[in-house]
Amino acid sequence: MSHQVVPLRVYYLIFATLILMTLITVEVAFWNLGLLTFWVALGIASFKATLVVLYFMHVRYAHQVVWLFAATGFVFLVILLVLTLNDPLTRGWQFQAEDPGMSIFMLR
Amino acid sequence: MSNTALTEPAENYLTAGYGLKSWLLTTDHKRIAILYLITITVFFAIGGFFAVLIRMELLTPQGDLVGSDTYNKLFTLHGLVMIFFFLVPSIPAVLGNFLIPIMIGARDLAFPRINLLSWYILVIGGTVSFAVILFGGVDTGWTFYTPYSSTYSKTSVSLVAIGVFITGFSSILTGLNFAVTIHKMRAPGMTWFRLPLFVWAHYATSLIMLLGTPVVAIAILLVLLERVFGVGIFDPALGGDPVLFQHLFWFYSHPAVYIMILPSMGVISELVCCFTRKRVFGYSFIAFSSLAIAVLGFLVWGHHMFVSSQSIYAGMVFSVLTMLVAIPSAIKVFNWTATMYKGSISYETPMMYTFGFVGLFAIGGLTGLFLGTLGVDVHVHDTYFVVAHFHYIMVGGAIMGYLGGLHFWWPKITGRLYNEAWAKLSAVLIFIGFNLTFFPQFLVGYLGMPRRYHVYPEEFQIFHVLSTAGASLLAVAYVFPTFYLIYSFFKGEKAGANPWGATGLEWQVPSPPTTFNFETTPVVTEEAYEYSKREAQVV
Amino acid sequence: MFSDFPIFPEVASTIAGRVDALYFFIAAVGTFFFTLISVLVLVFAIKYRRRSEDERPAPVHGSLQLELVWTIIPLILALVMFAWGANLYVDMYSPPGNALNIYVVGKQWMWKIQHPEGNREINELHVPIGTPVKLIMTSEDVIHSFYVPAFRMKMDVLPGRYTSAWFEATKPGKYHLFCAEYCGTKHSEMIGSVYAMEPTEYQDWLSRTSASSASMAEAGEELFAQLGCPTCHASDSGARGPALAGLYGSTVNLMTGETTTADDSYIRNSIIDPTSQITQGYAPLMPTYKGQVNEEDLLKLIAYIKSLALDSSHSVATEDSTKGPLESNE
Amino acid sequence: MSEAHSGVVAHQFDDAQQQQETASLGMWSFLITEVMMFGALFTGYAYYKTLFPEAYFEGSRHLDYRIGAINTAVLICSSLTMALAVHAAQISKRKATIVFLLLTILLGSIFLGVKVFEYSDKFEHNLVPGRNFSLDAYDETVNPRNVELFFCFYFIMTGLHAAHMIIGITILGILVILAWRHRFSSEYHAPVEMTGLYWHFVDIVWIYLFPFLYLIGRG
Repeated sequence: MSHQVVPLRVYYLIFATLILMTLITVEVAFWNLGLLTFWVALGIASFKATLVVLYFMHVRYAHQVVWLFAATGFVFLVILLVLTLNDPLTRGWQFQAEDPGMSIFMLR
Repeated sequence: MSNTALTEPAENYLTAGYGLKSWLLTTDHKRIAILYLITITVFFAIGGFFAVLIRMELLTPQGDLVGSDTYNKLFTLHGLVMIFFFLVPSIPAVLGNFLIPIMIGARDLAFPRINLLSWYILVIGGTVSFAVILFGGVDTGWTFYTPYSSTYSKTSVSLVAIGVFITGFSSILTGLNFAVTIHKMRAPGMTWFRLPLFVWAHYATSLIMLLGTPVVAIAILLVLLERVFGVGIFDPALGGDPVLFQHLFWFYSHPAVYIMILPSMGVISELVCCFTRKRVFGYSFIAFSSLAIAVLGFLVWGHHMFVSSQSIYAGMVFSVLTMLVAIPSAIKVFNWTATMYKGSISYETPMMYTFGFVGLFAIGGLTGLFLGTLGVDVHVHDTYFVVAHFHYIMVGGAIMGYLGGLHFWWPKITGRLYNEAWAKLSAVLIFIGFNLTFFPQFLVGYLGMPRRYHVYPEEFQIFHVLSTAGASLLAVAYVFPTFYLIYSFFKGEKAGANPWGATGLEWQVPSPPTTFNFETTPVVTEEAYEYSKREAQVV
Repeated sequence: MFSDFPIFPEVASTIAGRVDALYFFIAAVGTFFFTLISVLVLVFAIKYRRRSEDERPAPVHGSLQLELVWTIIPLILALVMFAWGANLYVDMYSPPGNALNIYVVGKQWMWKIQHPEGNREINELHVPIGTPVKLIMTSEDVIHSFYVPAFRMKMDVLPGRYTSAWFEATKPGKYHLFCAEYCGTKHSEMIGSVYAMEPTEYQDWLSRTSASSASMAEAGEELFAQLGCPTCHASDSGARGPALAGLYGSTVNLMTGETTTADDSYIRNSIIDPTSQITQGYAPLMPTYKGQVNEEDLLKLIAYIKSLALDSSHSVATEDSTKGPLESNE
Repeated sequence: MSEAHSGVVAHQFDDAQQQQETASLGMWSFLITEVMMFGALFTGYAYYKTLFPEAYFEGSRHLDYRIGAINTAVLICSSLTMALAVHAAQISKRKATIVFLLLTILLGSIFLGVKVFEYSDKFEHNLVPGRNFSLDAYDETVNPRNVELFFCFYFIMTGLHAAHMIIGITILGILVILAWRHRFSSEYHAPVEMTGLYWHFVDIVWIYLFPFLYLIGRG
């Protein structure tokens, strides 16, 4: 835990950014970006979350162990998401069967 | 620490209070460990009773002892009790709870009240789950596969789901407590690389408990919601996909296997060093392989789903990752073996369990390769081959480690010595009984006998007869320790602080330890397992 | 009582021998390592047993070379197993184009099987040897798993979705068929037999048992008429629904702008849940037939629509369900 | 955590600093489990979004994004007041601590009030999964069953989030009482800090929930 007192203006600055990003994310949602829409929304949300973690939750000023713990949660969440979605995203993939020797390398 | 012989203190943690209240409201990690010991022994007996009924039923192919509904409830309850209420808490909650603070030179765990709370949660979760027996049992298998569990089963799935959900929090809080304790409560000089490997193993275990348990809690909660409110989450008739449940379930339940085996590996690392009187071979490799197992263990769950209609590509990813997780386990086994090289090996009971563990775990681990290999797993998936494999890991591995550890630290816990002859006899009987029970199951599994079968084709009978014979021996052998250990608690010879001549802070405090473990905070100045520097010091 | 029991399963499909070969390879590697460890432990335990209480062996701190050796060698062996197994796995789930399609419906607690010629069986499956057989499977209730140990073949059978697997039997005989995924009370009685027979015998069997039935496609055509489908799906242009001739196996442009292949699952989905995949240029008018048709009816309709593919230039020759198994093999 | 409430150093710790660092690490461990708990739901959400994207877009269009945006703003404000409460506690400003804690409670309650309004609106329009789920007007290309799936995740995720809010508000109430009784100072304010971490975490969950639930399929 930090004994360092974060200056108030940092809090206000972060707050203003968060509100601004909320407005932007609403605005961007109405642009037709195709597949990008989702990634932009995810990017903005992650940016906001990072600000909250670093400044409101004081991780920016905290001991390394806290960094480690915060990162661990994030990394395992990504593992859960990526390896689970790995299945439905690739269900349509077909593998060539005629040439057994090469079969695992070829996509049809 | 000085090596002065310890005089017996006026009061130890066992004599610090006698009333029921002094036990039920205790925050002493050692007393809580005893509470856990009693609780999980009861759970083990119940789960074992179900196993005996299962084995008796399978003696004949016809299914004549119990009906198919009863049989299905028996294997479900056997799995549920053994996994959630015995194996997951076993070594961490009993031995870990008792030893981690002492091993790292702390007066208690970081959060003693949370520690007591997790015991109560386990008891409440257990009570709720066992209440289903009164309400007609549950027949989904411990895996709760949807849509059978969420829509079709007519048994008390909801109640047991609540029980398991509650129990999950016991595990989470234990993991939280251990992880924080190991980070923050180490005595001066107790650096990470001076920690006993038992502590490293528990650190890795608590990581899995923290990260995996919430996911299975949510998976089970979703089943409960689907069942109670009829909303479609997993049932295709309601718009969902049952395969999602399998993903969420195995995300926890595969790493849960490592919750069971990692602490056992930690115990074996201690025992090998003590009974060879040598520093462990490749300390940092064993320590990091624990962490590697914990992390890689989260990447392989899909190998339970090779025939589930998961995409072929996903199957390949999970298969190659499964191959990777085999490596750290192999590293550990080789390092233990190398530790024995040029050692001074004695054959006391804990070492007998160590030999047993290495043999059985090797078989269990190597047969895992068949299951991680895509082409072969298609054939052996959901057969007795799988049953045999995970019993080799979870009974042959985890319980051998648990019993070995219990025998090793029993003099520390109770201050008394048990009868060595009886203990050796039961160790040998457990080893023989275990192999007789489960080795035939590999054969009948490759023949194609599916698991969870109440009646089966006649040509498989001989394997089941062998298995049941082994199980009878195993059941008797498991009862022995209950008697001689309890006897020793009252009548056993006084043990002294360090009956094995072992290193480690826990052997430098009196047996049984005092309530706050150390009179003054110890300062650690040497590596773990410095047996060569130590005088022959059996106290 | 135990005079006659097997210790190794029968090898009765083209894939079975390949699975066994990999099995023996892993078993050999496993046995080697198990023996190595056991012998070392036993030798050390005896050779270095404690001879006096004062013994203090010299510490050995470890050896990086040794650690690398026993990390890298097992890793290489494990990766060999992976590659070998993955190769096998792909072949196990990629049916050859000329496979004979047989339809399987699992329900608590029986297997209902239908041949393209219309012959139906319960808990029995008759197949010719020397012909690849593709099973197209679905479940009416919970998850089941179609398992024939002698063929080393297993696939889960899911409700609401088609899964498929294939095998080519090589040896005539009667083999076990098991449900391998726990499915409730009588899970262990959801068993049956697979009869692999010479192709001529299989033809005999087909004609012997086809007393009642029209072929699946014919039954599907009848059902198609009964349900009133031709009202919209007539072949003339200007019909309200898309024409179905040549549909199977073709690429469909959806209203959403996506494209999809008209396979079994697509057709099933279009009947049960018509609005989910509307073809471009058509209005979402079709009502759902959920509840009016069961899984078996669905399979008949699919067989009929498949048979229509033959008439069209779009047709994919490999998916040919109306030919007999012998013809398709030639 | 709970061990630190008494304001004295508990027997297992050497000093106040060790106690504080331990409490902080305990809270972070707890937050990791929370991440995984919500993570499992996000995984389920993403899994079905992969399989049925159009149905998800349809479902999302049945939610009022303006309400979601207002609630997001309310929650961000409450995070600010929470941060200010921690700040005030760090520099021993008792009155400011109490005021900011009360403001946080107020903003949290506004959030929940809006949520109650939103839920009852869904009940009225038969958008609650279960027996009576029906869509009155929708894009005909999607399966209503899959839209129902979207609403399942909508209710479970926002419901679990709201449950966390209620727990948070309760704890904040206790903190107000403790602060009233002069229990916190610049030396000892761990409970305020720990609650702050929890509150900000709940805020982060909503930061993700908002675009995922309210803003997809609008472009």
